[in-house]
Amino acid sequence: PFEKVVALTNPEIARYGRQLILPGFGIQAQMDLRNCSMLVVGAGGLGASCALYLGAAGVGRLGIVDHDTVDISNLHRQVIHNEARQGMSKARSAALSIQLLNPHCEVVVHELVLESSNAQEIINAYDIIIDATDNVATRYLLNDASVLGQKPLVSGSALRLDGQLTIYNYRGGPCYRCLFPTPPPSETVTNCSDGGVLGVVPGIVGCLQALEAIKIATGLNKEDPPTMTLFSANSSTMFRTIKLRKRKPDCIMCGDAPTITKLIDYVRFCGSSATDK
Amino acid sequence: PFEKVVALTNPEIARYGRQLILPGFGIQAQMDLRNCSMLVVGAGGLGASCALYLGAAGVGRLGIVDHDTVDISNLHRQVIHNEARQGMSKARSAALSIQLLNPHCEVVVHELVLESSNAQEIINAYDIIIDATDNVATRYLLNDASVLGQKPLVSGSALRLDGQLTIYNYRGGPCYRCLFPTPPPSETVTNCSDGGVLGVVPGIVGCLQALEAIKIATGLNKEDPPTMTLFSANSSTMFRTIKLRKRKPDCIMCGDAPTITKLIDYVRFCGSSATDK
Amino acid sequence: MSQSDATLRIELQFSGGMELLFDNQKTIHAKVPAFFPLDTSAEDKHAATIRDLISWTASNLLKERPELFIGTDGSVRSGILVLVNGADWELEGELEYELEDRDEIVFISTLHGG
Amino acid sequence: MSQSDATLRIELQFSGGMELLFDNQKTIHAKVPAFFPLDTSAEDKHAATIRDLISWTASNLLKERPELFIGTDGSVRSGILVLVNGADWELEGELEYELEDRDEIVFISTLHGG
Ligand SMILES: [Zn+2]
Ligand SMILES: [Zn+2]
Repeated sequence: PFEKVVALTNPEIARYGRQLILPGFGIQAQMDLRNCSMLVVGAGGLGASCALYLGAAGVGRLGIVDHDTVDISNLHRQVIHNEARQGMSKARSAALSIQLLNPHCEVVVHELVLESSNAQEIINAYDIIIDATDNVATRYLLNDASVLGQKPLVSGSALRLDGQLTIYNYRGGPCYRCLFPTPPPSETVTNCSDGGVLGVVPGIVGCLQALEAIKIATGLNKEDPPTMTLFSANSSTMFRTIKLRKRKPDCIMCGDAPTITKLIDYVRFCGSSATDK
Repeated sequence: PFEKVVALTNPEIARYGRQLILPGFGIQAQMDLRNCSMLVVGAGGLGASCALYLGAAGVGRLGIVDHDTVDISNLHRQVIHNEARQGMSKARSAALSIQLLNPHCEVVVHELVLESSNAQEIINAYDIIIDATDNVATRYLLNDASVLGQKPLVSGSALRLDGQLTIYNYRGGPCYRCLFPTPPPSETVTNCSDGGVLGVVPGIVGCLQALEAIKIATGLNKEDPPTMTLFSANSSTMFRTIKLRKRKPDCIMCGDAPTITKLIDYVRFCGSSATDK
Repeated sequence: MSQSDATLRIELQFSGGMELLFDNQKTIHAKVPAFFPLDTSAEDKHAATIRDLISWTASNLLKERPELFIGTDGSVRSGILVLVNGADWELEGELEYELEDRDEIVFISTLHGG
Repeated sequence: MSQSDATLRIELQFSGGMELLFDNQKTIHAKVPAFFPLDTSAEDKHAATIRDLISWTASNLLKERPELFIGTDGSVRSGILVLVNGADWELEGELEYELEDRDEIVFISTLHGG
């Protein structure tokens, strides 16, 4: 079990000094981070920057889920790994980098494919869930498990020159199914391996996911309505924030009378699996 | 001297595959990066993410300027360093991390304080200059040297929960002095050591600096008018893009009849030095 | 001006890959008929809605593969989010929203990569 | 309504640390006099400009240390950028820009940290 503390140690105070003197953050927010556990699902392009900055910031326990191993073609964007770690489990490589940066962060390695049989138990053990995955099936799985486990879900995605960021299942906002009740036709789904991606694009989205998770943990975003942030690297206005619907009372997952009450078969539901690449 | 190439090697093709298949990027843009040299001034909060993503992306030569050494209180935001490197030169630590990630990137370490006596020669040796510094005097110095050397300057800054991003001296846009002819009163200037900063904020701005430098090197931003991007981590609309003035014909630095034709004494001009912390 | 000539100036935007279906255009300034159905003999004309805009866009602007844009029920296919003047269309009435002159309508394909 | 009562609704925003001088408010919806100078006996009133807004803001809204907001020439101090409806004020006439009802004026302190 994750043990909470009532005070920071002196080494922690030295390390986090620039956040401790930050107006509107300070010792209380730093304690909130220390006593928070977060799960980063995916140690790829999004997870790389997200997990590095969460580990550095002072999150008490950080879980990393990835079943894949480091490949040379990952390294243009997955800066948490390095060349010597080719073939190593991405979850372990990410954990190693975080430990070198900040040994105060307890990193839990989940070297597995997240699926209906194991997801709920893992998700229930964390306070905030971060969707840094690369496929539709896992996105629905994470949504449903987060709704069932009553966890906020910080969802990021990136492809080519574009990125998207949303917090689902949080403070009366929508879940993923409120926006997208049915999965997209599989021929419309492109991953970074097939569509390509400029490396720094998931880097930017992953940093923003880390920020949103920190804001949830510390209450910095108390008053915000549900939004989606759109990023487009080749537009002259790169970012756009759009106002989203609230939770839909008739959503089959998070609505007033949900018909889904446990995890389903997401591979069948989406017509594609989590390990299609 | 920096040697340009006419083709990528097979290991480079394997590494940058996701960018090579990217529509609107591809082999030509990857070659442009390979044949470009960039100078990142500052290996702190901004330089950490900026240099990591530029090194990963395939920039041929990357210079890193920093005179400082790694301190434990840097590590909540300067994720390119790590705990074992306390006391090591930040420029060397950054170079080490980039080499572990991508040995194809030639990293040049400039372990020094950039000042009037050495800046022009260093800047003239690079194609694109990135201002990732933390003080007013160096910002004016970099501006003036970039104008004199006719180099685009990708300027980022971060403090507390806010960040700012602008490209100066580029395609008819303004230089720093067009916007700010005189330095701010020194009592209004706060650095991250005194004002505090949430670690991921410079992480986000540094990633955006890397992106802008990549866009300049590859021509992705050909049509963009001059803008400044404002970031505010605790606003519900986090990003705002504003339209900037063009180059001012009466600017004493980049105008039609400039009165500054070589670097001046920036410590005296700004009333503060580059090594004040 | 008769009903059949009236048009609305609509700024259509495409993002998240949608633009690839529209000849890589991220923005199209379109003149959209103000009343539907277009058949001039139709007696029961109604003011243009987003439902009409979707089929009009598919017929007049789409360059390829309509099944990647339209769904089975006259709406967009699953996985496309529509924005009306910067807000989720669900806040504006979804398919039944009546277009106004100078509206900005955005079609975003959701991304799943990481 | 007489000239001396007329006001303009101006949305003032503060960022980059400027808000610290205004009681940590990032946005203030202000009713700004439409004509200056304020002295009711003045014969030579002119429509409110940004120059007037700066001194009015300093007198009426600023909570502390005016020297961190105003410069020596009636403008803002060095290192503050002013935006008029989202654009650099230099594009709009700088100090001489005449305010309009519902304008949004932003004061940004430039940041130097990294
Ligand atoms: Zn729902
Ligand atoms: Zn200039």
